[in-house]
Amino acid sequence: MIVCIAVVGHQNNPLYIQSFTEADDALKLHHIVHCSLDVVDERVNNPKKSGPMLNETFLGLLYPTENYKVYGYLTNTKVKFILVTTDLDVRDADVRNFFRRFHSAYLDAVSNPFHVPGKKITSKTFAERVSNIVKSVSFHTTG
Amino acid sequence: MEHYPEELRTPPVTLVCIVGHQDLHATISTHLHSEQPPINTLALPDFTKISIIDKSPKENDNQLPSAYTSSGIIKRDWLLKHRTRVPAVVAALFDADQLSGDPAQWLQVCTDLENLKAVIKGRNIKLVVVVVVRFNSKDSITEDSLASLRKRAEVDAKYVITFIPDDASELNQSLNRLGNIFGELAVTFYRDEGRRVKTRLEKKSYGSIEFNVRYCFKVAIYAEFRRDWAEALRMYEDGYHALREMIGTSTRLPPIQRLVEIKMVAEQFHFKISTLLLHGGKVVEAIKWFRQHNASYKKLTGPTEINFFHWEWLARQFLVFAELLETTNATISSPASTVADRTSSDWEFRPAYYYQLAAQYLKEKKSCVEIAVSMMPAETDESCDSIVPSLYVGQYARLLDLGETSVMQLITDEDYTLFALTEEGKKLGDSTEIIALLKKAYEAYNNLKFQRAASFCTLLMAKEYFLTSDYTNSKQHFDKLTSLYRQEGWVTLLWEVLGYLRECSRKLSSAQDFISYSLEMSALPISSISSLQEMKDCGPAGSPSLKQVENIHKEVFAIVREETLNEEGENMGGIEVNSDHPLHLEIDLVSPLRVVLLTSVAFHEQIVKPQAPTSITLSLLSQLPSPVEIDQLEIQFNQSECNFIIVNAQRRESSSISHIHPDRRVETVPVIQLFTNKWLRLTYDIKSVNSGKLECTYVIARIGPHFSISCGAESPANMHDLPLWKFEERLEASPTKDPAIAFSGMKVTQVEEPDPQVDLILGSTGPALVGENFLLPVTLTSKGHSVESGELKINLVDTRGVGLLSPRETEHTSSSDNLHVELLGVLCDPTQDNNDGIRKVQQSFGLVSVPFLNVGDSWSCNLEIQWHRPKPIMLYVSLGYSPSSGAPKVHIHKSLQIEGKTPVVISHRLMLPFRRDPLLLSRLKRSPESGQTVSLPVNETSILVVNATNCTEVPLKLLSMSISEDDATQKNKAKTTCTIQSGIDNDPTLLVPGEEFKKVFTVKPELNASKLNLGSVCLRWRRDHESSKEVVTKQSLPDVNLESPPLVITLECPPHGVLGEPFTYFARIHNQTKLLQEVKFSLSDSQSFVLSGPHNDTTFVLPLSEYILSYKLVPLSSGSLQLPRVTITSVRYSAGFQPTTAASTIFIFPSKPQFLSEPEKKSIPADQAPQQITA
Amino acid sequence: MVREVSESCMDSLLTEIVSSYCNRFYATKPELAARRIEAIGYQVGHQLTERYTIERPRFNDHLEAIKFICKDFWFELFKKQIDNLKTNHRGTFVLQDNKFRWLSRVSVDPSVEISGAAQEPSVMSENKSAQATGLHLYFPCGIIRGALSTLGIPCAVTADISNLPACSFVIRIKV
Amino acid sequence: MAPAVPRSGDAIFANVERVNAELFTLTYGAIVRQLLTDLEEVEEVNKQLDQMGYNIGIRLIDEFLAKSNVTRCVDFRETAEVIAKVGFKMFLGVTASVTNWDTEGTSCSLILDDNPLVDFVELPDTCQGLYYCNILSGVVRGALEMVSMKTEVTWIRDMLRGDDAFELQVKLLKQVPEEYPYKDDE
Repeated sequence: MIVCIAVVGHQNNPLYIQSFTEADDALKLHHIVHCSLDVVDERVNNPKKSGPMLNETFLGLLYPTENYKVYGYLTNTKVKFILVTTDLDVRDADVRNFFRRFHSAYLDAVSNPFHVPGKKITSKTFAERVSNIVKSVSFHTTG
Repeated sequence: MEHYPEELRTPPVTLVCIVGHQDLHATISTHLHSEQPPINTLALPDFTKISIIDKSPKENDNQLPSAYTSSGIIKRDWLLKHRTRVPAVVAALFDADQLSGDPAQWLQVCTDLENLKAVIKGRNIKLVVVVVVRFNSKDSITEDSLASLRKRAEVDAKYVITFIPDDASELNQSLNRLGNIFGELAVTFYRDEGRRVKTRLEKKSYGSIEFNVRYCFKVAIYAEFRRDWAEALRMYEDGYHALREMIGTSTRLPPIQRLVEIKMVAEQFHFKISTLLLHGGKVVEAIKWFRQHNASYKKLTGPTEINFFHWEWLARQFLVFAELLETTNATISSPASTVADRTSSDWEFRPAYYYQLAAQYLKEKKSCVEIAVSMMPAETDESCDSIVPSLYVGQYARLLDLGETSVMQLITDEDYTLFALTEEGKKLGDSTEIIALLKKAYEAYNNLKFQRAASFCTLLMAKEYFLTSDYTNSKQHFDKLTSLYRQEGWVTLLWEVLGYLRECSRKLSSAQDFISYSLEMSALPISSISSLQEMKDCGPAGSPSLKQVENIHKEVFAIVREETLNEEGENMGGIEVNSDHPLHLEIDLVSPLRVVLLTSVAFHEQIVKPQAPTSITLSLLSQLPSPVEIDQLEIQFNQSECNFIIVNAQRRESSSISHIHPDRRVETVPVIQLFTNKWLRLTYDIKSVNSGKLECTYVIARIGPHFSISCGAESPANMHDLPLWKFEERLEASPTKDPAIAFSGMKVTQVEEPDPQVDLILGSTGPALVGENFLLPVTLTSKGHSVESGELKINLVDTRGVGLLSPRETEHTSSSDNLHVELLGVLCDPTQDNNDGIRKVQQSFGLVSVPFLNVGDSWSCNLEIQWHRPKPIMLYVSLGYSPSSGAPKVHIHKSLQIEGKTPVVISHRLMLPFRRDPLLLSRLKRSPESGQTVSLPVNETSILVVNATNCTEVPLKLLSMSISEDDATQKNKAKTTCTIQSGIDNDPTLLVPGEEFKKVFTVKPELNASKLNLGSVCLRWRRDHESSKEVVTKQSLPDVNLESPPLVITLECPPHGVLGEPFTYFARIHNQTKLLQEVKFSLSDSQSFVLSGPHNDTTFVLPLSEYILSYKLVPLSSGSLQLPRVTITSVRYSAGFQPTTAASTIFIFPSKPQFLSEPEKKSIPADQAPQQITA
Repeated sequence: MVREVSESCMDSLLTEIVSSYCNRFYATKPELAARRIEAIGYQVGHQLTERYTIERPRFNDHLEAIKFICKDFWFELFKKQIDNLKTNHRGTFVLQDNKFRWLSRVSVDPSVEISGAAQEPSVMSENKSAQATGLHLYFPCGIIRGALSTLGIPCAVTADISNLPACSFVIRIKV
Repeated sequence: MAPAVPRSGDAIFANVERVNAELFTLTYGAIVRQLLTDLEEVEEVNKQLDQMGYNIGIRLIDEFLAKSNVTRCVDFRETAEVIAKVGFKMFLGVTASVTNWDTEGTSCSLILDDNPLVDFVELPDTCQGLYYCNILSGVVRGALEMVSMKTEVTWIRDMLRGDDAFELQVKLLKQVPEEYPYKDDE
């Protein structure tokens, strides 16, 4: 299941971060997300390392922790989405699909005139929409 | 890896044994060791020692019937044994002498061999016999003696070799021979051993699964001896899997110990496998393997009282693997592989990752230990002192001392647990180890430029330090983190760190830090994250929430206000602010506390007059969660006179008022209170004293008696570039209502200098005249200001801005005469001019100090300027002074354009003598109009008329006019070429504007030079009032040509005639040449006369003589009549000429007049009657 | 089916932004008005870019991004592409639109002056239309700047209308 | 001149130049936000939005009359209908419905279920009291004034404030047909 989803801005600043788990490891998840940015940077900064999926928005698995897997997505506008899930083997397709839906939710959120470019996303509608998406997806691979 | 015994860590090395002939052992063993692959040597000095490699000692205690000790997976010392005590080959060294000759010795050899064989038989160790012979006697060994030896040793021929130590090359050969044989035999030995065990495996002829595992291990080891890695790896893996099976099945030991044993063994297997994989460069496989190893054992924590063991074990797995990865430089794995399978990310190739997890599990272990210890029974019976590691890897037993032999007795899990725990107790704390691991991870991440992961490690380290209450270190580590989290706006992470820092500073009782951190924390934009659900373990500060923030806020202000807190009074430790410990915080543009107090200061005007009041708006903003009341604000400027203080009326009593400078300006406002994110805007008038920059530097807020925050003032204009929140969604109102000030307001303004209150008057009297010393009066009158240390600057500038030298003239050195206009000096009224301090005068610049002037006084001076050429110039005069001593200077500027005019125009005319006409050839040749460059006849007296016209608007007094020879001519003429006489010196005459003055001179060139310089006219004049000084104006006359005329005609006739009365009229033709001159002459008729005499004819005039034509004339009419004109033509020069008409006019009276000579003279106009004095 | 509104809505809105900012709020401070109008454009540019770049691989370099502005982005706004793109390969790009829609309406629209005059008497009345035109351009400039900086390319954008109705936007990328 | 029948809003909308609504929506949003930061007071923002709308209204009316063949709007009732059906449609591409007529027919409500202005918009807590769409009321007021109907336009319902629709109440204050400025426009 998805335990945390985050939107991270140009200067690696969190624009939105929400965890979907019992409280006590929320902070830990923040740390995980923060550390995963290192990998994103690495992937983007030396493309040769990331080979074929050079410009793809979907960055794939960033890093495994003991009990989580962390996936990344980098929009054309240099905004990063970070996904933390406890499902240990996941089909890329599912993750891509999730990110696609999440991205469009993000779009409408930043289209709100009261959202200031580059600042935190405080929209409640966005929050609701995200939690719906998160609820709806399940990464349980069918064998 | 140092956890593992040497023999396990390094690949096994073949062991051989040499016995006898001790002297050679060193040589041999070193040689063998350097072999490739190396061979270790077990050297026995003599055959008595061979029992060492004998099975017996341990074998028989195996024989000893003991149910429990028998079972185990791997013998602890098995590997060691095979590396140190069980050789693959034994070489027996005999001396050649022992073979040949003395039978006693031969006998000895045989017995030795027998014993040896007996020993090695059990282990089927291979045997080599070496015969040592001297080089010189190497042939002494006989075939048959060797053969007999071979028989004895029961080895085939090639294993009996000779060894020749005392010859370099021979020695080498022998050594190599030996080495090869050893190598060969060793391989066979290990192969056979391996095969032996393997067959058992294949035949499944092993009692229990333990043996299965053990055999796998052995086979693998033997394979390693032979460097057959593939085989080794295969066997290890089999063994590993078999072992994994046991977990469920085996029942041999009590569960805890069983698990422990299995893990220990598994660890060894795993280590071997990963090592082999990594050294084989199969990094990906190794990682996959590790992942699976970790997965299959991770869950097997065992019962709680002992599970710390599990975590320690797990941590070790990670640590060891990390070290292995690090040592194999293959860590930089091909990117392709990383991306190819998304399941393994780059991270798993990084040792850092494993170090970090190792640390994490070690932490886990630590906490488990703590729990276990807490549950441990207080009294520890010494029973566990006798517990020791048993023969088997991962097993422990109690050593029972039964007199001569001691027995390993199996122990219960309880005993074991107790034992393990006490062992733990003996070890030093894990924290240091954890920190060490984290440090490794941190460094590894840093090298990868993974700053965030690195910071995370730092965080963990800091926390560890904190737990071990090493606050200094802890604080130092936490401090490293803040900047990153601030910069990237990770509020939650920052919150946690600050929370710790706050506690650290509390523990270290550093008020400064404690307050700063607390303030920063409470100003954090919590609202943006408080939407999140409550978070646990966010460090000492607890979950970031509005309530929490407010508590911190409260606590801080309680401290600085020195109030006693009610319940949380005690938890603020040693932090106190009071008279002994006052506290002062600085906040600048980059300070994280900028959100706590932000002050923007804007002057309403960019430029202000001195003393004139201007408004300044002071805006304060705080992000603190609850309202903040400030006792007093002190506003500081670069001009400290302007500093002022704003006092909060509510807080008058606050002692901070007391130390206010008495003559400070103090404003009082009902209350100074800042509400979260709301600008407090105060506007005040402010007067500046001094001119120049006036800038607001600091705003100091005093809160409580001994706490103050000094805040660098900011300009609204610059605040767009430095938003308070880079990432927060916050409405940021502008500091001032007025958008203009908000947009361009500055904390600095320019104060102009006060208006001058002194008149500076340049009196100008008409145009200046070239040559004169023109005096220009400058007057300054002080009204309102007294003038101190005044200074007058004078500057002459060409009206067209160009310098006063015309470009052509500038090149040759600017001596005053090619300077057009010149400032000669400044004449000050001596009565006033007390101090003559500064007085610098240059050609176009002057600087004069002005004496002190009281209000109402005035002072004046004259500028003395001289023009050398007519030219308009600009005169700039500026006065700089200070109204009162020390006060800044005030400046007044005046300028005036002055025309420089030429006073007089001088012209001249040259005339020939009267009625005497020399034939000047040049004149004939030349075209009439250019008759100006005059040529004068030599030795003839001609006349020079000079006129001077006053072309100014003022009358001028003409003092004298004279002609002086230019010093130029003075030089080049040895003796005078001509004499110039002037008429009587006339007394000064006054010339009204436009009037012309004439003066006549006679010139008589004497020497026949081609040119003659007449010198220059020199006019002395002055303006027509006594005060003005006389001026000399010079103008040089043009040169004239000289020539001696060949012929000269002189007309002679009476000055006048009377009607009807005849008179004679001569025309003398002088021939001044040494030649005979033929001359034609003709006389034109005239109506007014009847005449007698030759009309026209040709005649010859003798050299240097004259020919005279004489006529008798009778006037027929009266008045001024033209005489009949004589025309002379010189044939030689084919030049004809006539006397001038003027010369040949005569006046005829109608009747004979009566008059005196006096009036007669008068009647003649000046120009026709030259006053003439002949030398 | 993408949602649409009448173009005159958009035009009236632009005209109104300009006139209210430079006639009502910041009548005496055109530079302030300009700043605000640019800011409005910036936000629009930012948001549009977020929308128009979804489902599109990331751009490798500045040129790709600029091309995106010239083609797809411009097309979304004006149903046409930029007509001419020049660059000095040192971070300066010139995008020319031969017939810039927003100007074609604005500069001829007399009501700018009228409403202006109506709001406040005779301040900066002369060449108002020129000034209005100038201020109108801060909006598209803002849009472009917003778009590019959202793509991670900080830059400064100015407009040049020396030869109307053509309008060229000069982009200077900050290094 | 024969009173031409008003053309249907759809027909006109199909023919006018149209632009991507996102651009329009976002631009309007940006304006509102900028006004909020510059004017600080929500009330002031409402006022300015209305003013802007008014200015737009008095301009748009020409285009409206020209394109819609509406020659004279003497009757308020009819006018309201035209605005709702034709006006909104030809400019915003949405139609409003007219309801809640009072007895003397001088006041009614224009109801918008769909409003391009508010796509993506979510009012922050700090901006309660803001009439986000206030520009619309201004437009209506301005336009009507040019056809010599002095009106008062107020918001009754606002979806951004949680209502189920946008309701704009138009109250006719006075009407001066004589001053009708558009005599005959050939």
